[in-house]
Amino acid sequence: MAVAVRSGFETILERCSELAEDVTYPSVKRWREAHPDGHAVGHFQVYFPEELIHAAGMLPVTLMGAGSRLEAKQADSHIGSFICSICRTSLELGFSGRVGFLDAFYTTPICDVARNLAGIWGRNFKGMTAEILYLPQNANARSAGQYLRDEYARVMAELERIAGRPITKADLRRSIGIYNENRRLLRELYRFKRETPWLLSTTEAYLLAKVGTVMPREEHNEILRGALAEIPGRGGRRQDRVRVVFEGGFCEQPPLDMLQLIEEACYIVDDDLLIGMRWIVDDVPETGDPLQALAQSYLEHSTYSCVQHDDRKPKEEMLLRRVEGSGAEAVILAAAKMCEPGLDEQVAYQKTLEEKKIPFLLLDFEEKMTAFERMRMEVETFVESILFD
Amino acid sequence: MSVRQASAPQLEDEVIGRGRRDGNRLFKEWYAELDAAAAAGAPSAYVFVMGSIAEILKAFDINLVFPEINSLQMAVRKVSLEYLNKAEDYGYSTDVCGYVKADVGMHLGGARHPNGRIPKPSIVVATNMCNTYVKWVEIWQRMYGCKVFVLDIPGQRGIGWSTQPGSEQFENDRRYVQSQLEELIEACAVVTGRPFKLQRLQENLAHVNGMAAAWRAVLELNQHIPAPFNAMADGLTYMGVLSAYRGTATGARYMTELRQEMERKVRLGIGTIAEERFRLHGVGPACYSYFRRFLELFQDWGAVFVNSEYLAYAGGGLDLGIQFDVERPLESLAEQLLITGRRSMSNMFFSQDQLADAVRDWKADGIVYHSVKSCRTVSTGMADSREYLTRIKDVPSLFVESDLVDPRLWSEAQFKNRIDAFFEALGGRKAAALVAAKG
Amino acid sequence: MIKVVGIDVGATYTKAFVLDEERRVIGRSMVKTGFNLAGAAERGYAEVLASAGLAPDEVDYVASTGYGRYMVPMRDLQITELTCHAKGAFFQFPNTRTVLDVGGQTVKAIKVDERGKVRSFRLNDKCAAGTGAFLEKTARYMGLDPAEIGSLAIVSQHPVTISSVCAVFAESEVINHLTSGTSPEDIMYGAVLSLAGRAHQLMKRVGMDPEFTFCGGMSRNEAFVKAIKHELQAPVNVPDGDLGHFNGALGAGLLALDRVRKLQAAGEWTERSRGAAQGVVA
Amino acid sequence: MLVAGVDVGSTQTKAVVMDERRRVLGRSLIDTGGIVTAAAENAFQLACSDAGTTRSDVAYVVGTGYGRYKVTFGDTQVTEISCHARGGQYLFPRTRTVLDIGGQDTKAIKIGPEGQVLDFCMNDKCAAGTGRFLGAAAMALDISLGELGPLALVARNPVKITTTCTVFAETEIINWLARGKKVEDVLMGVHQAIATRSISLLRRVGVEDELTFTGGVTRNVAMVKILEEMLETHLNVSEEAHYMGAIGASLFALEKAMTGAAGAVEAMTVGARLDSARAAVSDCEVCPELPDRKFRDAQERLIQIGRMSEAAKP
Repeated sequence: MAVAVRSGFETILERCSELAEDVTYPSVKRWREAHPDGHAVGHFQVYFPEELIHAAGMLPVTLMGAGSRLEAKQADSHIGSFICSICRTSLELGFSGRVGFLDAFYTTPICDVARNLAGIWGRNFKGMTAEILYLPQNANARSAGQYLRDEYARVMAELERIAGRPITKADLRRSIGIYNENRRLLRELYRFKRETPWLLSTTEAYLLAKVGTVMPREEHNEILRGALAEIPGRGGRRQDRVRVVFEGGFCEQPPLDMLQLIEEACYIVDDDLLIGMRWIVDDVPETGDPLQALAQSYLEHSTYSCVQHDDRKPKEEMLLRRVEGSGAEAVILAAAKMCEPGLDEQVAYQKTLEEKKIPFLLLDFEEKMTAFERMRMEVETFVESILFD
Repeated sequence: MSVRQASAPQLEDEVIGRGRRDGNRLFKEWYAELDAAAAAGAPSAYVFVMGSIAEILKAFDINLVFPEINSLQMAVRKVSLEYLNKAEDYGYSTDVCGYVKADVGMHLGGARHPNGRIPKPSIVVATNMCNTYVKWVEIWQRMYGCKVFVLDIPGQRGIGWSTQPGSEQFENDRRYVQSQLEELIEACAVVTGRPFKLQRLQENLAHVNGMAAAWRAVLELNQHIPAPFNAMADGLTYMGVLSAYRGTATGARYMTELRQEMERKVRLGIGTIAEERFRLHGVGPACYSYFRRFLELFQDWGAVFVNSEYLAYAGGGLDLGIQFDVERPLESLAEQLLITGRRSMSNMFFSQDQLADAVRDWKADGIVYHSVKSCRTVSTGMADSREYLTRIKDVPSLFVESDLVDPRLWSEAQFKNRIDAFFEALGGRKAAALVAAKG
Repeated sequence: MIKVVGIDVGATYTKAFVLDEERRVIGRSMVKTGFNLAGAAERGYAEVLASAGLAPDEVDYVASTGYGRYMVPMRDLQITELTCHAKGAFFQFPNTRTVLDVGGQTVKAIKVDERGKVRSFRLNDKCAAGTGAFLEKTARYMGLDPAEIGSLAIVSQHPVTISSVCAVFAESEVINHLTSGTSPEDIMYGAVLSLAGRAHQLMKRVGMDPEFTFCGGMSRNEAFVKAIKHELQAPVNVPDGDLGHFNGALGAGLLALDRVRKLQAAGEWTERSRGAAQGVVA
Repeated sequence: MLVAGVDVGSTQTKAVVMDERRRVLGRSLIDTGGIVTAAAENAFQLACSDAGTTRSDVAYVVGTGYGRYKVTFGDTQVTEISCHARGGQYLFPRTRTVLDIGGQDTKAIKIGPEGQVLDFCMNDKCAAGTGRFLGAAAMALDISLGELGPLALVARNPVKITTTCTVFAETEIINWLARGKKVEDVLMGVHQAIATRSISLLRRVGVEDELTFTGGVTRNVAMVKILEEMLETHLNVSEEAHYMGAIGASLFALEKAMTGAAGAVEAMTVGARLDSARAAVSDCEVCPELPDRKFRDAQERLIQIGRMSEAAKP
């Protein structure tokens, strides 16, 4: 049997899916081997200023649970039965020793569960710094910028301690530059999804982006550049599918099967998957006080999420903008089981979409789900209700 | 108003039972005031038991509405389910906090509460002590377009990280909180159209000082055997007054008199139950939809809750006996918000040690962990903290799960089974200890 | 004369209808599904053709639905049961605006517009307490045949309240009622009422409007129909005889006809195109 | 002297008759069915005749299990948790951890050298992952409970059962089979699902050797094997495992009958004696059920008690 000739894109994608979905973190292990004196610092969803970690020459790693690839055997006995899955499997990553390569783990106060996670982490995994980066909950406070800058300075000092070296302004600016490019490349990726969704599926875009959470951004930028160069030349023709925005306040990640079954019937032309990587929407100034610049960008030049309260960004209006901006005709609203912020927001979104007469579908999911018959039926019905006439 | 005019029939010993009597009356009066405010359309603020900032709001004579207490009241009045259903029909998931849903259900029904009408909010003030507060206020913002103020109180960053006033880190956070308080004052002035009177703030702070000192004493009096009050049952009345009358002369006087009552009970050796066999420390709230049953399941075994973490958190941190420096009001308020706030929202970093001390000081035989679906703030790390405490400190404990307002999550058979088994075990322990003591 | 088949491969039964272009039912079949879905589809298809006295090549279009819709080899198109139930219910009762379908494993509430098109829909949450299985469990537990549920519960005078969230825990509740001398019919109807209550909530969540049409396996349970009417405090359309049961197959058949008409209108309707279409999906 | 323990479970009722030398003389096992009180009666009756005695010769009866309060002829009740602990220690004296997989709940119990309960955990709000799960599987596959274990053991690549609802387990099983999975692989998946949940309960109390496995599921060879593999330890399994609760109950009955300084049992009956004092709870506004009068009387009574104890002081 003849071996199919595989395009450069497929090769890149294959590598990404191997690294991004493997809960043994091979890419991080490889990095540690290559950097015997190196340090890795983990952080929980949604946003973390990785530039700080990167500038200290350390490897930032995002912990976002383990989906159905890891059973929360030990974590379950440390956590009540009403807690979201991503919190369980993230803890299980710790209990099972899979993330022993971390020198520190940071959470942010995105919800009550994430806040408490730091305490549970610290109590169980001694010898690993477990801290909370207290991102401001009052983004509208006059002093929020100053406060956040101070908080970044505090975290930076702790990171310097772990790295055993100071972080200079030059280091920070360099890292900011690299992350700026990363954000530019991701915006490019999303442009393809928006303009030629038949050339780049969301599952593919998701994997291309996600792999960046387990490797240095320099490497990730290369991967993205390589992929972006290949996309225009890919085959595939435009099909008669519904253009949807896939919105889910994704802290907990939807299973790949879920993305795929949606894509069998729809084009996902925009979404808030891995929104933390794209939280800052334009370049962070590479001049002036870098900490100030990062703090300002977080507050002033950022997208929206159900885990941030900001009077300047009413979320339902932001969603409508996302729908218009991507030329979507419908919305799929997802929320993770037990996710308070996500489920609360879902209602507000729902009401606005009803008002605006934009068709939408509600989906509840759990990262660890493995049976999709029911969800497939819901999505197909939704599409049929739009197409059948 | 005077606390002396008693409503309920007098006891032969009129000091004893006064706390309950006056507490009930004050509570009714408070809801009556809210009903009047609703009728008059007077300025009202929605606030939360953890960090109500009553000191400032009351300086503007704004009526305080405590949505948490409203929801709790729906539960004890056994009507929460209909409100929950309303909210769920509206679109809220079964997994969303029941306090939020009961409240939403009430507002969808025209803000009519079984205890009376609830005024619409002119301003809502939330802290980040519970992140769900922040989602909750967004709901009213959409419903009423009211002014929303999220007072951000940075919590403890890590284990053994607690900073004290004077340290650079603490002062950074304090400045941040203080400048927000200044913005809050401006917001209140705009909303009410009234000027800010520093003196009023100082008076309120002074009242809180009195209240806190007395309340702390009351809690410590419960270290006596038999305990003069049940932290889960009576405690709830006291907590209601702590919140609703925080920063008022009435509240301060109530607490002082409550202290006298408890001192008298201790002197006379009066407990809350004929025979106090077991002393328990409660973690997490009760199941208010079946409140009486919940308490009875323990009382049937001669068990008394001598202390409860909930009193600390939902009591606005007054159990620490905080004392404001009225000479530097805002600075001092910011300080105390950080100190009390962190004790609540950052407890996952130290709860196990705090609990171990409380069990020792209040001579508790065991801990009852009640994990509630609604409140992930209290429940997330409970199992872990319990696991640690049983393993390291060998404190007997019971772990039960249900909810504080959602009756659908309560199963009496399940509860009774676990509770009975727990006491059978505790009984065994005590008996063994007795035998050992006899030698 | 165009003839189409609508085949509904459900968890327990596989139901099929043959319709002619006048939307007349000219053949029907019902076989047990079992584990081999494709096999069930084959059998159902063969039987329905036989009952209509048709040879395979006389069928112009086949639409499949139900959870085995992808396992129907001879299908031209697969459609979800929600769309089909909406279509079927609307066809039987043209003023239908809200469809309730209660089956063994799922409960579906569907809101349709004035053209029978699905506007919004909701399925029960992942707990059996809200499905027909809940009733069967309760019946089995009291040593009753699930088939008796309706006739038994209908005579209940003082139904009890069953509040348990879990179908299995409901059993301990049932024990308590039995031992405290409650009659089986009152317990059974209590269970029926609790299920009807959950179904009603689901309907509210799609923003229900009258008329209401009730189909699916449970629509043949007189007690449940009574309970739903009581819950809604409104009249409820219920298909006659086993039509409620065949509603999915009917809807699939009707949608198949629409499809054929569309293709004809577009001038794309030829035996070849059909064969090709089949080739595409099969 | 003879005593008895009657364990009324959600599916089966077991009774045991024991003599003062802690020897089991008779036992019985019947389906609980609809009328629980009757089931208790019959089981007790059968155990008596099995022991060749009559119920009048039985000095003391302890009821346990979900229907323990339906053992109307019983002298007192003890929860199955305490009973399984006692029973486990009776059959395997070095037991420190007991795992009981029952019809509608699973229990992990940590016990002391005398079989006293130190800590315990049970499954939460729904019956997911309990023995009932196996029943559902057997029903879905239409094979007997006894065949489940042996069949599962031949599995090569078990599937992953994720549903949390016992009733939906049936659907998921059918789905897997429809997708062409082997019966044994699906069954193994079911077993593993139950084992995993049980172990997370065990971890809550901390697994300490020796570990004794009780309840009807102990007869399932596959379950025992899987648990031992996952826990990497040996499981004590007894022929009597099914009667563990009833045996424990009869041991309590024995203690009670020979009322020595059995403080444990003393404390256990506290509940009954305190019911009268219940009204004495000083109640609060949030609890509208207690009228002021009743409250006042209660307070007065408490004041009397207080006075007495004060007077008693030297």
